[in-house]
Amino acid sequence: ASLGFGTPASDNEIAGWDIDIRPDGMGLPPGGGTAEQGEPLYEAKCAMCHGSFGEGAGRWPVLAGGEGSLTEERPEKTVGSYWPYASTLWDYIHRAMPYPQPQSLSDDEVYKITAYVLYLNDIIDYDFELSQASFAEVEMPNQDSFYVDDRPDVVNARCFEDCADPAAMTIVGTIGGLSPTGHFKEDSGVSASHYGDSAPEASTATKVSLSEVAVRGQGAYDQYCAACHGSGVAGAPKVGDQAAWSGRISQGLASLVEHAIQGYQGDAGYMPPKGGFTNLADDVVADAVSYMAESSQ
Amino acid sequence: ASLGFGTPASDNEIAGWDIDIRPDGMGLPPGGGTAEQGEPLYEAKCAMCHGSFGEGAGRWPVLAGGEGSLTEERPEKTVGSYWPYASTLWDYIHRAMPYPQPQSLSDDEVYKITAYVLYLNDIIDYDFELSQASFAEVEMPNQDSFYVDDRPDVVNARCFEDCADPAAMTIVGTIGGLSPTGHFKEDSGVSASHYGDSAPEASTATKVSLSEVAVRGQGAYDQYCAACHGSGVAGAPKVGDQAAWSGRISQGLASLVEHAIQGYQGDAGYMPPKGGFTNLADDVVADAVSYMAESSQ
Amino acid sequence: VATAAAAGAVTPALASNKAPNLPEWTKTLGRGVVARPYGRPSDFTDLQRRTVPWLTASPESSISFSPLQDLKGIITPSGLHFERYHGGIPEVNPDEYQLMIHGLVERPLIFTLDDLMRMPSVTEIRFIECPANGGMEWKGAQMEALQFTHGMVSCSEWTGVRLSTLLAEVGVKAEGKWILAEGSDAAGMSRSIPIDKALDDALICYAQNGEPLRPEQGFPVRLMNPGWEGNTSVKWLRRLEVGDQPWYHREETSKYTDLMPDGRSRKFSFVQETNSVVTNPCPENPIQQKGFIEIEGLAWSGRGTIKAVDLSFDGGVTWQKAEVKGLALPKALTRFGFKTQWNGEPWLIQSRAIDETGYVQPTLAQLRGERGTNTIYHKNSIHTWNVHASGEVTNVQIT
Amino acid sequence: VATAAAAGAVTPALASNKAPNLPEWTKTLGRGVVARPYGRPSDFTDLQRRTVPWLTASPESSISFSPLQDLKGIITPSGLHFERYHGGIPEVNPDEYQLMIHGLVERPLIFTLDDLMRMPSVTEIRFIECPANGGMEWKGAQMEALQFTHGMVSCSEWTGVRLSTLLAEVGVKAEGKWILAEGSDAAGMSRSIPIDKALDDALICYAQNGEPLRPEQGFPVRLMNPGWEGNTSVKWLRRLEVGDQPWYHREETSKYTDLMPDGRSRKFSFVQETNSVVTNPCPENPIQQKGFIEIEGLAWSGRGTIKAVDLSFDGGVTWQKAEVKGLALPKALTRFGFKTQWNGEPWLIQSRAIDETGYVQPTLAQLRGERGTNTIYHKNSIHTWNVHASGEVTNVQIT
Ligand code: HEC
Ligand code: HEC
Ligand SMILES: [Ca+2]
Ligand SMILES: [Ca+2]
Ligand SMILES: [Ca+2]
Ligand SMILES: [Ca+2]
Ligand SMILES: [Ca+2]
Ligand SMILES: [Ca+2]
Ligand SMILES: [Co+2]
Ligand SMILES: [Co+2]
Repeated sequence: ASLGFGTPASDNEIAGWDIDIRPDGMGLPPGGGTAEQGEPLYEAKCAMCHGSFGEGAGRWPVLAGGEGSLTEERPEKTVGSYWPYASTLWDYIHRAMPYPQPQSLSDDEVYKITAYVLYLNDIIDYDFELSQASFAEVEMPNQDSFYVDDRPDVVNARCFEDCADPAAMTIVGTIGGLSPTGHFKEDSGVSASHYGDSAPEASTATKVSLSEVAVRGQGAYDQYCAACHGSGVAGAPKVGDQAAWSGRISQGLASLVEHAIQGYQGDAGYMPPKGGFTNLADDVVADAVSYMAESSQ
Repeated sequence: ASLGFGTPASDNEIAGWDIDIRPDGMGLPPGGGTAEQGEPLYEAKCAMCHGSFGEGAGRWPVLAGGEGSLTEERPEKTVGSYWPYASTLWDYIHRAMPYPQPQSLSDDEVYKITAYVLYLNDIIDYDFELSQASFAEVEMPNQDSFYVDDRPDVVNARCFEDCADPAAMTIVGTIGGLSPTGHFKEDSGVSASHYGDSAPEASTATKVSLSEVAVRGQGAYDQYCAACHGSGVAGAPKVGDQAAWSGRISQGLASLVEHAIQGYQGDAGYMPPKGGFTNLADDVVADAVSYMAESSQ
Repeated sequence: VATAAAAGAVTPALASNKAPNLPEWTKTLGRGVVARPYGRPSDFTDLQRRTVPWLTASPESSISFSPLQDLKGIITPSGLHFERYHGGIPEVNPDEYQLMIHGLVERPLIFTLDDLMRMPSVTEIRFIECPANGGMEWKGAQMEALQFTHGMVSCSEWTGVRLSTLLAEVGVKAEGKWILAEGSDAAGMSRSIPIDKALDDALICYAQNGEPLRPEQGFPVRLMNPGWEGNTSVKWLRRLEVGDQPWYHREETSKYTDLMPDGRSRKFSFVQETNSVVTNPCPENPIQQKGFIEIEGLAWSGRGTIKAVDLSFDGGVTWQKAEVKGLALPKALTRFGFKTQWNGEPWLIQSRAIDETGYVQPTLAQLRGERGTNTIYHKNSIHTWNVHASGEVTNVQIT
Repeated sequence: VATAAAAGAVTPALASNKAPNLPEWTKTLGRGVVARPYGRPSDFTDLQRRTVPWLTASPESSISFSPLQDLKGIITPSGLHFERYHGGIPEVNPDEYQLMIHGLVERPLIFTLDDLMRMPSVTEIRFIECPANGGMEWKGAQMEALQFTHGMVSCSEWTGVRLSTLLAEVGVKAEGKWILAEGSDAAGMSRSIPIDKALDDALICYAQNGEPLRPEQGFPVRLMNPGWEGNTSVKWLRRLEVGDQPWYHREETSKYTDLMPDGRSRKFSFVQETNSVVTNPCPENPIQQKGFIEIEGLAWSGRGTIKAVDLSFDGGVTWQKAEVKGLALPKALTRFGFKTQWNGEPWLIQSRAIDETGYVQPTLAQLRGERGTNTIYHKNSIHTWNVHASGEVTNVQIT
């Protein structure tokens, strides 16, 4: 039944792209590592977003905790409380993390960091050597809680008369403040394609004396830089910390901007090019640097 | 059966928009005029495109001639040779001409110019007064040659075998040079959305020494200005005519450009704003002026 | 499976983005949501409408063609709908938009855009075709590309209110037999429409492919006469006058009438008869490899639904039935296909469409025999592509 | 009927472009053809996708919503298709594009874009919906606009090659029961697809609404699993691996599983069950005038064709049958309408869709009763709009 399209995929070509890992261990490469080895890697590459204990910085995902919460009012679904297989963690960290530098980790690094995230979830010990061979020993607490879709689970009737009791109906409206409505209210001053800038997450307090450029840079800072420079993880100079910034500012803005765009290895830590968000335009990064510098004087 | 939408159209509102004319004279306004009165108007407003005798300048439409050509190899369909009703001419000149200034003519002007075009087609005399009353007297030569669509006129059979004689088939390809093909030949250098710039109509020969701006202006000149300034109709200074241009050029380019954009009444004739093409951007007009001036030095 | 680039190490530029390499775009974040609140095609593509400047004296009264050679399915993206103007694209302010209906009616009315959009709506997928489509080929093959031989047809999902619904609002008097439709463009485009069409399937449209009409297609409101010559579907519609007879305006006398060999002319030749063309292969899509090929093409009929399409590979000597693919809707583009092998043999490939009335698309010889070569419009004859041994495809006529 | 402006005389600015005045755009030529070789909407319109930034930590992994309140018919313009990324939009070079199929197959193969486009093609109008559509409303009404309550669904005409055709090329081994589909985006998006779906109606798509896929929808190639949660229709598809069991990747364990009140979770909950919503009136389209109104809305089912839609004006006490308008295609948005009068009375308006399997869209109480409020995905319950005496419309829930 072959139409004759396509060219044979060589073993080498397949090997380069075949990155997936399965619960039965298929796909796991040689190598290995412990949580202990993973800790400094996690601190340097993950903690700025996911928190040193996997608790999640800001709105970035929480990776640990939540055991026993799945039947509660606000369940916390984490690697430990929810994920059925440890292979998923290896696969996902390897394919998609760190978020701005996917597929940048070596296999050993993935073993180590995976071990550390499992350790943060009390699933393995600090010195347990995670490897092809030992992977099968890892047991995930929630593994047996998944069942295959059994919908339709609800049967409604096509009733036409007296289908509900009007006296028993309670009409509940929306919770004010959360809803994006600006775009259909004239002159609301809300920009048309974005809403909720006033929503849950508060941004770093703005100094009154910021330049126009710095004001323009605040949005990018909040979005792309605050994960590290808001908390100071991984050696990042924290915004507002005048001591950490004065020496840097005295180098001149041009040099700061260059470092931010090109990345550099400093004494305190490593700054990845554009903080890893290499899709950002240079001038967006430059504006954000102005914001950070002016806010730290 | 009314849904209740719409608001009543007042007589005044209808009168403003109800511009159509029918063969039975419905819609013809009061007023009138002769070909004699129409001649100067036609020369000033129409001849640059349609030619002084209705012969058509360049590729602009031909308005007169072609009698008896309808059964020939290359029929010429004009007002005289083809149009069934004179009312169509009044209606069309009034609604759509002059091309760049539609609906700018007064009713009397339309009567006069219509009379003149009919006169150019030997349909009425030079001093025939065209008016509401006399319109019915005008007879169009081709009036009785139209019949209502009687298709399907051709019946093909859904034959599957031996449907044509292979021996009797002649395969005729395209006539080279006319066909736009550049866009699907790599590196043909043909701009993607326009073809045939090398086609039938030759543009004014380019002086070797033109400035960059002038070169840029040539396209707009060919398209929008050449109708008048290529032939010199209606008092337009002809491109290449150094005598007609030297005085103008000495005023300075800025003044030429201003006149071209704003329009002005000169000694030799009237230059409408942007030659009537008010949809053109100012800098397009300015470029064309440079081209004209540099080509006339 | 390891890319060992430690943070900070310089990754050497990849030889290519193909396997076994991981492509660049896998290793960096792309742009986020609403980077483009209203999207546009990939910069790697360049489908576009194209024109032939020497066809007309001025681009404001001219035509551009849809790139049929690159389109799939039956919907023409709105940005690629063919264009036809007689005085350029008016920039109509929808807040000042008015549709006036008057003449032989009980209640002359003016409708705002809001009025129209609040009335009962209808949505239909229908083609629009310029009756001059293919008209450059009456005397001989001229155009070396499908875009130019057949690109004056496009197909969209149109939404609007039935003209009959509007006519019920104003109350047409018994003497009302024709309707003048008039545009608000610089050409004041005007056509006389028989009342039967107006009461049948004519639509007053305000949306195309789900969104407001594009300016090129008459924003904010156009008339749509399904299956009829495109020119009757007056764009930027401002006025409908009901009358007892046609107006015989310039676009239904000087133009859009069909000159016959005897010197007489057809008038009110509204319907776009059954037509079809092969889109793969075609001059823009030569055959690049021997072996399997799916011949594809488009068929359409202004009289209704396409019922069948046949294919000939030998210039019309023998024919085989093609498959109608996907939706076959009345007065809509309809895609057909035929799976076969090409082994380098020359083909004279033709398609022949049959519609629900049983009408069979005619040959060029039949059409010329009846109508001569000076009729400009309504050239719906079977088209021939010459597939050369090289796979190259050229436009030919068989006489 | 005379506008007496002699050439050269200054025409005074018009009070307005409305009758009896001739509008400005009637008196000057507009732009000519190919002013825009690829068109775009009128500057007077501003339909757009919109996002809610606080929903996600980063716009590169976020969602934007289609403006359902402004759309007509069933086709979503490609520029307004909802967006969902997990690592932003990759800029894939189509010349370097490759689709690898390997695993439990006889012949692992790599296909170029050209290969795929030369294979037998299929075109179908189908919706894509994010299973999180409406998910913000499990615990209570949150969103004050239709665009945000239901805008994670769009509908397009998709063209591509059946996955079954590709699988025939590689030859699936008997043990092959699942297929891992993997994207080339920064998220390396991956989902396990059962072989039955792959052999049924899954498509490998390269065109949307007639033209190449938009970057936002996976240019140059995506998987399309009609009727299934959008996330399974992997975009920027680079690899398909055939295996004997599912992969349980992050997007089918951590995400896109449905937590039930007993702490257990549904997995592989692929199908998007029957859903519907009223689009007129809605918060963005309040009722502006008493009198005639056509209630309109959209219905869809991942299990097949919409057979009927009912409407309630009293919060579900009594129901009436609405009309299915235009095309009712399997796994496609389907428009319904209901013509009535509004005289200022408050309405609690609801729609209830029924699909070809007989499934009746459930109430919110039924869904919550079975699934609790922590399940995030697959909230397809009957939706309520509260129409106030002023004509204003707000989002409410009836408990
Ligand atoms: C700049 C921020 C950032 C950094 C740095 C980062 N992540 Fe993430 N992480 C994210 C985002 C955003 C997501 C969710 C992506 C999505 O929506 O698909 C995520 C998701 C995850 C998840 C899945 C969470 C869930 O519940 O499904 C894991 C596990 C994870 N990251 C681990 C890591 C590890 C390990 C590292 C370091 C090697 C890392 N991340 C670095 C932002 C980050
Ligand atoms: C700048 C060029 C230009 C000027 C000036 C101009 N026209 Fe035209 N005329 C055209 C074009 C272009 C068309 C064809 C428009 C179309 O394609 O619909 C046309 C069409 C016509 C036609 C219809 C021809 C046919 O065969 O259908 C008539 C009659 C006509 N013009 C008369 C006039 C008169 C009378 C004037 C002056 C009052 C005038 N024109 C001024 C360009 C011009
Ligand atoms: Ca694998
Ligand atoms: Ca009238
Ligand atoms: Ca790796
Ligand atoms: Ca041909
Ligand atoms: Ca007048
Ligand atoms: Ca609700
Ligand atoms: Co005709
Ligand atoms: Co699900």
